[in-house]
Amino acid sequence: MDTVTPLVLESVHFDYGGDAVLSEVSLRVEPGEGVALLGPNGAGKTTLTRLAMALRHPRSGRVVTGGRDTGGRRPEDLADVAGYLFQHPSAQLFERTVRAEIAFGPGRLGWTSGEVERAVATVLLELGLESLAAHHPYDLPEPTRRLVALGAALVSSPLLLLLDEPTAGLDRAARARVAQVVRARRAAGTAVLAVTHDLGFAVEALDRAVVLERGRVRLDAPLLDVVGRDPAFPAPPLLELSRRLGFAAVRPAIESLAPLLTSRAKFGTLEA
Amino acid sequence: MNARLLALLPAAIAINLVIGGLVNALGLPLYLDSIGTILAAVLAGPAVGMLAGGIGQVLFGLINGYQWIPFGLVQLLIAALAGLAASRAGFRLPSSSLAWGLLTGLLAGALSSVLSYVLFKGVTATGTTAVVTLLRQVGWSLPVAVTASSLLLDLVDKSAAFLLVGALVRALPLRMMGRFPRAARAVGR
Amino acid sequence: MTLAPGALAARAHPFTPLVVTAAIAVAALAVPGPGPALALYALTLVLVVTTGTGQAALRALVPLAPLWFFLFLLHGVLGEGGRVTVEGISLSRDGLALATTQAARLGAIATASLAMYAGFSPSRFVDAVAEREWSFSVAYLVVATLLALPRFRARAAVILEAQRSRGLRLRGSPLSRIRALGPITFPLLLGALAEVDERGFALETRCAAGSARRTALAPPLDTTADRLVRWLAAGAGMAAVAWRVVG
Amino acid sequence: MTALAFDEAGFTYPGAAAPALAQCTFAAEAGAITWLTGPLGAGTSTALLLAAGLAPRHTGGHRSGAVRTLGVDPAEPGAPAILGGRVALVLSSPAAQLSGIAETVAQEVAFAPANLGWPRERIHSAVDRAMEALGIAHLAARDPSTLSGGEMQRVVLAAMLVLRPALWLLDEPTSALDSAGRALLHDILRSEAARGAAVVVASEDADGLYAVADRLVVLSGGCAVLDGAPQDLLRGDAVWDAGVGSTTIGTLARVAGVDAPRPLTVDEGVARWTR
Repeated sequence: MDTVTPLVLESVHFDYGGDAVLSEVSLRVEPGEGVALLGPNGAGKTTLTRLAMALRHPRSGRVVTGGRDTGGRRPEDLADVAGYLFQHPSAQLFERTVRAEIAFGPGRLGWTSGEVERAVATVLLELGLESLAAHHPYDLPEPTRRLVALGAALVSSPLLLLLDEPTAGLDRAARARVAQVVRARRAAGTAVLAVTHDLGFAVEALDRAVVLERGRVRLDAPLLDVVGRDPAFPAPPLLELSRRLGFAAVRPAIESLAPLLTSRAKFGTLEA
Repeated sequence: MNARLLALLPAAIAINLVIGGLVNALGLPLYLDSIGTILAAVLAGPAVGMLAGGIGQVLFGLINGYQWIPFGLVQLLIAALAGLAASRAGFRLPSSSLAWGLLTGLLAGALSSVLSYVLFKGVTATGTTAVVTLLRQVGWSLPVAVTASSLLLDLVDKSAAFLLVGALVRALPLRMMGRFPRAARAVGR
Repeated sequence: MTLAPGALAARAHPFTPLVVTAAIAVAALAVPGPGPALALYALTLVLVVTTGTGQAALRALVPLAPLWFFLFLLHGVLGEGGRVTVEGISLSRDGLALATTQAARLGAIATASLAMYAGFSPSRFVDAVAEREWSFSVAYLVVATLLALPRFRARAAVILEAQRSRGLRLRGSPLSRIRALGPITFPLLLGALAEVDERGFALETRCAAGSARRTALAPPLDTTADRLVRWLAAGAGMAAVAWRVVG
Repeated sequence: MTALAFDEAGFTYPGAAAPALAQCTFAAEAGAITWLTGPLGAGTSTALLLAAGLAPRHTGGHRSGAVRTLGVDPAEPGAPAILGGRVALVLSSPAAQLSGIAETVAQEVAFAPANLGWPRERIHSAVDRAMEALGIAHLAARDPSTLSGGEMQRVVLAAMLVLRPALWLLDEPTSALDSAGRALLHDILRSEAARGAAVVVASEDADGLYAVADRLVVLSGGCAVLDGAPQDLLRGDAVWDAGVGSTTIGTLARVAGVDAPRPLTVDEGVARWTR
């Protein structure tokens, strides 16, 4: 089980019947890795995640998700190994309560009701949605509703999480929550591949950058070598601050920077 | 017409025209092409439902040929019955939704069989016509075959549509329920 | 809705194809017997080719093919009355005539309406309505729905993808398929309703429901030829009805 | 001049147990950018809908207290005719705000002026100017529904700017915009305020707005609890007590135990922590 690579793409080509959308794309994502898929609009980022979920199939090359070649497989055949967060939660929300909405996926996978219940309870706790479990998703504010959709992608504990703009339209609290959950899931071995324009979220939650441009991988490097170094990806405030203060090796997140700043302040006081 | 209706109606009509393709993925003998009409009638009254059904049929004709325009009458009938059902809390329970769906299917089927026989000589949508052909082959007369197949398919289709709308409206989020006071009455609240 | 810019159908005033199509539909219902019906279908084909919407004639075959097939089967093969034998198949003589008449009628109507759709320009239609100071609401509903269709189709496709990604199987037992109806239809319905508020707010802010007269941004030219064609078409339609009533 | 005034205004949505807004008093001046914020569900969106008259006219529900928008009560039956074209409303999801009948971006921007019956020549020149201002002139012939979220939001802004409204009401207008789009929006809001329009923007984007807004009004539990200069308020503790928070650096400073007044920007942070 621990030897399965969550996602492998081998010289993948794809088009929607016109110009090439992806050409010669090869990529491996290992367990626990967090990959930010970056690049301009129309570079093929979302298409790549769709291939990984078997929503589309490559013209040539191979896509292997959770150890299963997507050739001849349908998305429902991968639902137990991969979770997909669509850009708009309205694509999937239909149940009358948050709890039922999150429980829908595992129910399709043949889990026992006890297993479903436990998994749902874990996700509700993780996302801070316990007190809202009985609400209708559409009665919640938009950012919270997006968290519900994320919960539905997380609940089956997939080997691979595919997230399409997971922080779009989120408020700051929800964004911090998503970053925290992504980190926790990665620590437990889940691989995460996120299409995102939100570099602040990316540097908080992920650590590898794959930059697509016109369907090709332009760059595959540690995220912190790209953000703030490549002019296309300006440093978000926390990263800029930590670099200017000389904390190059620290994750640019509030909870990791704050203790350092506190001790520096104390140290400063002692010295004075 | 107020801005709210200008926002609601295109959505209801588009649902009528698009939902068939969605349901088709399940391979069930359903069209549900009146679900937007029913929803509009439940949320905003029978007149709005009729507008949705009528304009929807005109646009369906524009895209698929105007031979189907006369079936707009069936849409108007469905809107009227859905509106009536809503005003009598007909969507309160699955069983009551089903009862109104069966009644609507019966009347809609009767009306379409008349249209189908008089205007189309019994040849209309592929599914219905296949049943007609089958019944003719076993010796039923054309008018009887047309009536029987229209009734059969409309009973199934309208029951499913009413059941689905009932389930949807009973589970409507509080916020939307507040925006559409008629919906609350339709489910007996 | 792809049309050569120079095509007659693209230059005509938006109301002209509307009247012509209506006239063809009325005439099609009125014409008696296979001969006149086939003649009307032929006339319609000539019309769509000369106005640059000939492709519609081909596209109309998609809805027409099953109709024609069943007409032949139901009336030609299974019809009653005197019989003829063609290539070893026994066919009903009256049934064949009836099937041909009906097939040609449907052919004319379907071809004419699809040709009108091919030439339909939403913005020119809105401008034409605005210029006559007719109801903007009705024009709005027609055009807004037509333009919303691709968006709704795309949304329906994404819903299927999203639910299948969660493990929903579309091809199981009949019972499981019936159970799948909610998960695939409710997101479309709820999503559409959730948008109504915001769309309504935006439309009111942008004065769509106001009482002021709307300005036609680029009013379509209504030429003498357009008017002449409309009167001729209306006349021909009425003549066909009169022929049916009198003859 | 006061463009928008809430006086003990309250609002309860139909069927809701608790009011969304309760005895809320604040005002927005012409020529200034008023930034409205609050924790999730504090009633900022509701306040904008009340100001536009859309609540209760569209939503149903019950309003109490007084609201004056450009000198009239927006809930009056005659208000839409008076306020039509003078109040701009921009919401967060651009796709839902498109007219639905425009085949090109130029038609989209011309939608409201055409509805108001402006003469054609005036419409065309105003549309060109608005598209220019938003940097979307090159998209004029594109189908608006095929644009990216950021481009679409610029179209929506142009479609309001074209009216030269006296009052702007914006609800989380930046959530579909990238950083360049945000900067452009802030420029537009500044120049609109300079022209004399009142701008009210509900947003939780403190990093973007602290330097742009003239005034910050914080709503909490449905009523205005703080009202002052954003630079002052965001450095202190009161915004935290109200459940709002500060800029990213301001938040970091608070978590790191820095006492008020706290740094708000990277530069201020570097200065504070490199002593």
